[in-house]
Amino acid sequence: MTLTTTSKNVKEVNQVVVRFAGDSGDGMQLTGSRFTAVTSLVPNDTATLPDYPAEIRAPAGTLAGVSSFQLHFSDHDILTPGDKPDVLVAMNPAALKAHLSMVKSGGIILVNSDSFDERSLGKAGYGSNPLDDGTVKPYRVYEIPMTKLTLEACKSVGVKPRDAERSKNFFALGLLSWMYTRPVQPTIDWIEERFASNEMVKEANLRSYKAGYNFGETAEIFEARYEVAPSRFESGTYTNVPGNTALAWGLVVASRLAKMPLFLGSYPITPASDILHELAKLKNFGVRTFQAEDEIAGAGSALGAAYGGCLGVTTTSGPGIDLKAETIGLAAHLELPMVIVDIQRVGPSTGIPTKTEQADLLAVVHGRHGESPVPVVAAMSPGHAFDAAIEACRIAIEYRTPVYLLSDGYVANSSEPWRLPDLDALPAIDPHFLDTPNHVDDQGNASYWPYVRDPDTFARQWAIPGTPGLEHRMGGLEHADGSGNVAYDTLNHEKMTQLRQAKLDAISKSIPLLAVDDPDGLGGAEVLAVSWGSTYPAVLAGVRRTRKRGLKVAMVHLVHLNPFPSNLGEILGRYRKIIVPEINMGQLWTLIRARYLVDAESISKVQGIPFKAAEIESAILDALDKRRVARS
Amino acid sequence: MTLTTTSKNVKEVNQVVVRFAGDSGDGMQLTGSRFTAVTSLVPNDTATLPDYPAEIRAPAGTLAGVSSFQLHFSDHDILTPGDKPDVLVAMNPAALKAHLSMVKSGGIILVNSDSFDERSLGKAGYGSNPLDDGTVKPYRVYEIPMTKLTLEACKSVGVKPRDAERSKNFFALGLLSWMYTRPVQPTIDWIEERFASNEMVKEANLRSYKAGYNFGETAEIFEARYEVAPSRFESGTYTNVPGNTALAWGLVVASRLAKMPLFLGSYPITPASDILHELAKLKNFGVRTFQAEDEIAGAGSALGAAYGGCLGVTTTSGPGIDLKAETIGLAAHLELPMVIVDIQRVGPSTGIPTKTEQADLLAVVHGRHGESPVPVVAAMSPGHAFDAAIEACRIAIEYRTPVYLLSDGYVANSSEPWRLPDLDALPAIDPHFLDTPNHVDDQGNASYWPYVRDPDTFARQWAIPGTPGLEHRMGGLEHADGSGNVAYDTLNHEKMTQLRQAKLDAISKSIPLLAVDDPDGLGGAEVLAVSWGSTYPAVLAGVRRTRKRGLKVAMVHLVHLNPFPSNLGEILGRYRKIIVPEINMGQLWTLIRARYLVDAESISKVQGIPFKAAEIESAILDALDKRRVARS
Amino acid sequence: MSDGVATAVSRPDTPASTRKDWVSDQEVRWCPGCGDFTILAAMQTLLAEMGARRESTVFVSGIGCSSRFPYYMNTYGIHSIHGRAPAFATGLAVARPDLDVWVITGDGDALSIGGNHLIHTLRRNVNINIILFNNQIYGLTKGQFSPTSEVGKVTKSTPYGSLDTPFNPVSLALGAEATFVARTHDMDRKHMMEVLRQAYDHRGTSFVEIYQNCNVYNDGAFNDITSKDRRADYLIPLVHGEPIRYGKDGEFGVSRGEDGMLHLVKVADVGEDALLIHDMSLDNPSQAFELSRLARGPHEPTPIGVFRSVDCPEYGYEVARQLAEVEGRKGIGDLSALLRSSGTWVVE
Amino acid sequence: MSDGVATAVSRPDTPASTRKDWVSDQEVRWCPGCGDFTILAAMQTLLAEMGARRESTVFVSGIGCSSRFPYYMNTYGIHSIHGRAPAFATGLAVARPDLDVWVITGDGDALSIGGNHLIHTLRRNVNINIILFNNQIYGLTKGQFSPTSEVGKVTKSTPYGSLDTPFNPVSLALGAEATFVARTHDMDRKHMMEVLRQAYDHRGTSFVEIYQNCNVYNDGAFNDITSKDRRADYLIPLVHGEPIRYGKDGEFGVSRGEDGMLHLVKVADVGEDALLIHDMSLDNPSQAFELSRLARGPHEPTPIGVFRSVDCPEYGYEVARQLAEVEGRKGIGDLSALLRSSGTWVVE
Ligand SMILES: Cc1ncc(C[n+]2csc(CCOP(=O)(O)OP(=O)(O)O)c2C)c(N)n1
Ligand SMILES: Cc1ncc(C[n+]2csc(CCOP(=O)(O)OP(=O)(O)O)c2C)c(N)n1
Ligand code: SF4
Ligand code: SF4
Ligand SMILES: [Mg+2]
Ligand SMILES: [Mg+2]
Repeated sequence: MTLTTTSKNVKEVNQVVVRFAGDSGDGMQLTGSRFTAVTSLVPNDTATLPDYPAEIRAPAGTLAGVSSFQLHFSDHDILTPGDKPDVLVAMNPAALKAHLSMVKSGGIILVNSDSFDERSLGKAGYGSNPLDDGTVKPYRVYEIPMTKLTLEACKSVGVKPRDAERSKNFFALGLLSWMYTRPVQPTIDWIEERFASNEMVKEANLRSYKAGYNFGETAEIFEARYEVAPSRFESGTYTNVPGNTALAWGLVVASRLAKMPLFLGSYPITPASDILHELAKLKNFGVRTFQAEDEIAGAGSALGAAYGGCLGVTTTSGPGIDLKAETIGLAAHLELPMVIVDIQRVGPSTGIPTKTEQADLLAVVHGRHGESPVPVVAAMSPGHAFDAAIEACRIAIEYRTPVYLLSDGYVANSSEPWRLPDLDALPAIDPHFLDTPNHVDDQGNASYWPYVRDPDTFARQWAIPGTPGLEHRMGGLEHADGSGNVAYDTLNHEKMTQLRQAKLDAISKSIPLLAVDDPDGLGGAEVLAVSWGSTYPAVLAGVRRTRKRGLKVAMVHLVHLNPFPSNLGEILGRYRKIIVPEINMGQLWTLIRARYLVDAESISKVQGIPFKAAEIESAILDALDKRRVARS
Repeated sequence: MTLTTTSKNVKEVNQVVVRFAGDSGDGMQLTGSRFTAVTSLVPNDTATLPDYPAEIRAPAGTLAGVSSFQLHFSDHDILTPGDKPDVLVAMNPAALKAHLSMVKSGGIILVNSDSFDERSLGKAGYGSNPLDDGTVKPYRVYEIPMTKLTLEACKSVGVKPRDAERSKNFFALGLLSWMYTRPVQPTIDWIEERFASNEMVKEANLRSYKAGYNFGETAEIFEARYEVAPSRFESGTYTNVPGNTALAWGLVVASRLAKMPLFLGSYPITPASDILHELAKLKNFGVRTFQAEDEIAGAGSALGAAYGGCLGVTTTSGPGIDLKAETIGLAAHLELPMVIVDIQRVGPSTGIPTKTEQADLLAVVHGRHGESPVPVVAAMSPGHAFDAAIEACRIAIEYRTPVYLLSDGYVANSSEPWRLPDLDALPAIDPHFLDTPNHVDDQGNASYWPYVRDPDTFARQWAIPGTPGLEHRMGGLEHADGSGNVAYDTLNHEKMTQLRQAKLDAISKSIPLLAVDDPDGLGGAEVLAVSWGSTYPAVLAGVRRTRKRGLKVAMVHLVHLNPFPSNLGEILGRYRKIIVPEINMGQLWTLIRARYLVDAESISKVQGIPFKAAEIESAILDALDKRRVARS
Repeated sequence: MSDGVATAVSRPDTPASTRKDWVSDQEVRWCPGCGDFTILAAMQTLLAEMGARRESTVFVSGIGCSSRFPYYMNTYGIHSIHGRAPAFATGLAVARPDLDVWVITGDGDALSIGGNHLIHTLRRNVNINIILFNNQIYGLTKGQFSPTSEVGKVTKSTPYGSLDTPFNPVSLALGAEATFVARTHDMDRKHMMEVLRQAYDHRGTSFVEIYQNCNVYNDGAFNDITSKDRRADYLIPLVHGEPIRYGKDGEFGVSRGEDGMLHLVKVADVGEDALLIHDMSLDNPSQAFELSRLARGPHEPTPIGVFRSVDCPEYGYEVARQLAEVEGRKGIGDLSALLRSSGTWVVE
Repeated sequence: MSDGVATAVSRPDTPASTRKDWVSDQEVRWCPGCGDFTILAAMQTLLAEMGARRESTVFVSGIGCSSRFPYYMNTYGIHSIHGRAPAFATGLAVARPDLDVWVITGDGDALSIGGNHLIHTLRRNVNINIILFNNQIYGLTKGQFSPTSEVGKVTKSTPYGSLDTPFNPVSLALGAEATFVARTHDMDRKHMMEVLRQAYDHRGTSFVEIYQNCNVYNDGAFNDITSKDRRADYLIPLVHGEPIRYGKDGEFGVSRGEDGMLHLVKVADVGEDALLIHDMSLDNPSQAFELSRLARGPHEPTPIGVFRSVDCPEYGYEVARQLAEVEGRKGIGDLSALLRSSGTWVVE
């Protein structure tokens, strides 16, 4: 079987949003990410939104079992996975039911008509067949017997029908590849490599893929194919990785930049586990991964390794953040570097582990007993997770402090084209290990004092075990600055408390000044939108939309949540109207109000999913209206 | 030996501040609390400040080993243990060295001159004898050979000299009792009862006490005795208890008020352990105390008992607060009542366990992952710990929520005259356990839905195990309101998040409106001082001092830190200048700024000791000056 | 105010129940073929058979596939947080001795994050039945090695093989002073029910390890022991009072050798009389411990059954007894006297 | 950028040290008479004797009186947080196999809050020496009962007596797969030093329980075993390769009886040949476990010495081996290739 392409009508479009949906067992995540991969090769710009069901597989065919993957691709710079799909691929009735209402009216729906039997309809909770009863009227529906066609295609391969059926996602992939004129060879190569060890499965997948492709070509039911012209990208080498992978790579790179071996102490938890999985593969990068007995030991072992001079990292999600608090307090008190990665998910308590949220910000800023300031950095997109990881490590090492690195389920699992950085251009991180005494006592003996500080950065001079003559003791009891000896006197404690805070203030100075995106010059716009973490793409997209309407809208994005960049206060002071959209009940908003006393408005969404550009757009419009009303 | 009292010159004074100081082994805490007890009987008003050294006994005679107890007593209503002692009793050179600088100039110093030998002077770090070298010149010093006199007094008792020496604190107590004309018989009775089981020790203590008393009477070195007239107290029965005891009693009373047996799950930690010790004695009040393997199990077991219908309580200090966070998040999510008592101490990390601080406020308000609002109540004085405990239990039970009850090392260990409440007048707390179904399903079957709510309070209807027909499942996964079934849909999560917050808003309405103490009527004063927890007495004392100077100063005290009383915003809005003194870096200050956008000023002290009235006074003066400067 | 001490909820006679009465209205969501299903069925059948009461039965779990169990039982149930079920259950059981409290947990939940609560619950002997679904893997988080996974295990978090020596849950429990320790597996409903019945009857903490197949992430881990064809040669049944023997024709057995240690033997070699008679009621846990060491993992002949069952003071009962004793001695606490206990003075 | 993997710090020849070299400048702050003093002295003397290096020795502790130990050692030291020293030490030992890592802990620190880290460290066999100062009480918090206190203990938190069955630390460690388990006491410096020396020499986790007298809150808890006059009748010395016997004239011993179990016997009754020869190197921990059950507490004749010492893969070494192996196979990781490993495309 070969792939022939006729001269069928090809329409040029600027952007498309496709959503693949099916049962958890249908391989939709795989289909989606393959489609993304070849789309990146065009190259189109892409943004994705994988959506998993709860952790345990729900009964096949039910709504709870539906898994989906949304891809937005275009010929221009895009930001979000798209608000509403142009195309929905529904592998069964439950998938249709779960996602139909999201599809743009007039949008395309491709269904696997073989799966619309009575039993499956019942499982999905359909009383009658939606394909017949008018439910899908507002859409352009293509009913395709994907199961049958897949079985057909695999007939001569020799696989059992049950196994052959498993290939039907490749049929769907083939069909979509045809519809959107995606490159074909890379997928064929990929199938051949991936399934090399199982000839029959490989063959079945290949044939199904081609069958899908050819079906588009030959079946006289599609009016047109679509083409999305290559997007203009900055020149460079690109890859497409999920945020968790980029974050893991950032840690490895930071380890090299600092010449400190990476030690990861971690306990598995969704959606952070993939960082552990990723790093566990990288033993030839000198990476030690330690799957601890719990989150406390994950953090404790990382701190122990850090004490030994490693780059100590621990990864987790919300419940683990609670458990690590006491250890992080110790790290802050000892003034040892380490990085705590929090891939935020829906809380409180176990919440919804597979959905995204930004509601751990206040917990990482304030969630330790005593006065225990700890820096916080947040990743804003899958690719940025790489940079954020390096920045967190830089602060940790240079200032000898634990640093929280926040990401979330959305950044972790979605992907975007990411231009590879020039590794050689990345600045080194120097731990400045001390190997000679820094103190002379009354008797003239040289020794090491662990809390002798740089007068500007307040970073202490750091010696690690194994260094002769620099033996010293440290601990969680309050200690004297300089010597580090246990000290219970009252004024010393106040001094130490202020010093620990002063270090954060010094870090603030090391952060580049915030740049406001305001086409009308600083303070020119009528409203300022403040984003942090994964709200970035939606906020920017929403801001762009309102600008297209001719409105004056500015935007600023925060990577550093504690301390804030030193000019944040000044920036906020320039705008009368400020909105802070967050996937929480207003946590950054709370911090900003407390710090700068600005009457910002919180735009809150707590639904386990990211903002849509349209939601931000309308929030901005509302904000401007309100202002007008208030003035009149 | 009898006690005779001559007509020696007796001077009337209004108030006295006495500080007993000695080695940890010298029994200063006992001496101080006995002196307090008899002083309460006068009755004078009293306020105390015990100050322990670090947990492990330091080498005898060193500065680190000094233990002290300060008592302020007066003929009028007083608030703080006093800023500077009028009298210092120093049992050894280290005690003198540690406390001399605090004594009022011209104040009285009583030293045990026997302990000023070369060795002891050396241990205290004195190069020369301060009694001879002019160090104590500014004071009225009485050198008394207490050791010798004590040994003398005990000679015929038959105790070994080493043991007899141990009684010298009773000598000091006797002497002070004479000086301040304290009642004698109660102490004699107390000694007889307390040491009933050891005849020789009893006798030694009795004789030493009397010897001290008689020494004052007969030695011709004291110009005068002092008398402090009885203070006017509201009529009633009074006792003198440390805050931890009052808090424990409050929990027991709440348990009776709610007819829910008390279950305490706790892990020992300074300075919270005494609550466990106190409650462990009260088995005949149906109190179950469970010393758990750690703080997590302490909280977990309390939550399990609460689920079973008990009043579940867990007690701890800072490090334990970190560890309990995940469990409290579960409690908030399940909507089960429990009380988490935090006796705050100096942090971060292990910090200074025996010193006081208020720096866990932000941790209890914000220190859990996800959006997880939990009410917070704080005790303002030893006696108030009783009321605060009942209030925390009331909110927990009536609203089905965990509640943090904050106290601190100062409230926990100090004591004050406390008028016993009329127990019969305390309002009952009704858990309203459900025992009949509250839901009928489609098939007409009656069942119990755990998340059916009161429309006003948002409290859910609560059924406990053992109730036939009301079996149900709950858990930490997000669930549907009403049925409580696991629910992953996006809008439900948002609704539940809002409901959990709405419950706090409802609690806010149940809190009595805040009353401002403003002699010039609400908004009349030039400055408002906001206190919370143990800053209350110092802030009030400081405010009174400034009022005496003719300044217009208002004060408001917060018992509820989350949610705030509903009229707090309005009150704050009435004052241009607001100060918030805290034993932290400004935690309530942060919450108030964020919530009400008021430009309050933080008065921060982080020295492990409470504010002095004078510090508040000068902070208020500063604040007013600043305003004047700003205006001119 | 009255005394306020809770009294046990009265138990009206309820009609005998059937398995269906114990099935909740929630759809069971495990992967098709998961061993958890058969354990669920065994539990539901057993509770009906034993005449347990739904209203006084509570299932408490942590987090994991296995920990979803309470949702499927038509009883009181709590799906708590990872590893903490024993702590929650201890508070509940001590506060409410009238309840039957079960803890359902996994090898990660019980032995990794929850290890400390487990061993402390065991030593205290609180009246709880702890059922550990051991599938030697983290199921819910999609397949990392667990504290019972064999050395060298290749998983997502150990692509080059794990290095951690696993726990033997039976040895660990015995080292932690457990009074009831048993092992069963998900392919023999009758045996499971018998072991669970004994666990239920035991006063104090019962600890039951169930070899449970996770057919998605660790399929066949216990095949040697559970599969019909190999079972006879790998499963050593422990029957109280009976000689320990196994093999298709009982041709193998366990015997104490000259060296004083237990060995797997051919019955023909040593004679029937030399076989060890299993005694689960020995006060000294050493022999039970030794039995737990016969197999280093489920690929060697492995004892299945009740290793130890001894009668010791039950914690909740002791707590209640102490309360009653003090109350008997001092009388029901008088609040007014309590508040006056440090001495008082009266101001008129 | 270069590879960046840490290399062991080179160890220059240092001159032989004396005890004084191991004494830090901090004043020792335990109560006069506390057993901790003699342990400190034993440790300082031993390290000097063994030619250990100060710069590559690290003491890690949790919180407790005993946990102040690192402050007094003139080495690297960390006084961490309650119960977590084994976790901290694991990270350190795995990251830095060139160091000698000691954990100093108490019965509360190690067995109460830290129980889970302890048992996991033991099963992994990380190269750490864990020295547990067992005084059967919480010293630092001024006297609550601990997980090793005997039932019925009257303390501040149990005025009517404790109800919790204590752990036997040796049994627990053996149940947790420990490879080196020993017990010694604070009144015999020579024995302490000998046991600590063996712990130091052992590759993997060494677990040493030291009976330590807290003369303030639990004075005399081990008097039967430690006091000169009773020691002979209560202390059963375990000496590898020797028959186990005790008593002033060696008149008592340990022997395996007809019932297959170990018993305390009169040598005269059973004959010398019937005495059990102690073998700490048995692969099977069962006999060591059985020895740990001879005494139910320190008021019965109690074995003191090394119960078990076997050679097993050491965790940190295995981690390093796996790293080297993968690096050998794949070459030192190439960052640029890593970033390209998911496929790339180039935009000109
Ligand atoms: C505090 C915390 N840490 C980690 C997790 C993630 N988590 C959930 S279940 C689980 C382990 C599941 O393994 P197991 O207990 O063996 O249960 P199984 O799924 O195999 O039945 C983990 C690591 C969590 N929910 N909470
Ligand atoms: C998280 C935490 N919980 C509780 C404490 C209080 N605490 C300090 S040491 C200790 C127990 C000490 O007992 P042990 O470990 O036996 O040491 P010892 O003092 O007897 O040597 C406790 C409960 C703490 N510091 N941190
Ligand atoms: S992942 Fe494994 S243990 Fe979990 S439900 Fe599926 S088969 Fe069962
Ligand atoms: S309290 Fe006990 S263990 Fe602690 S230092 Fe004093 S004697 Fe030693
Ligand atoms: Mg498992
Ligand atoms: Mg101890």
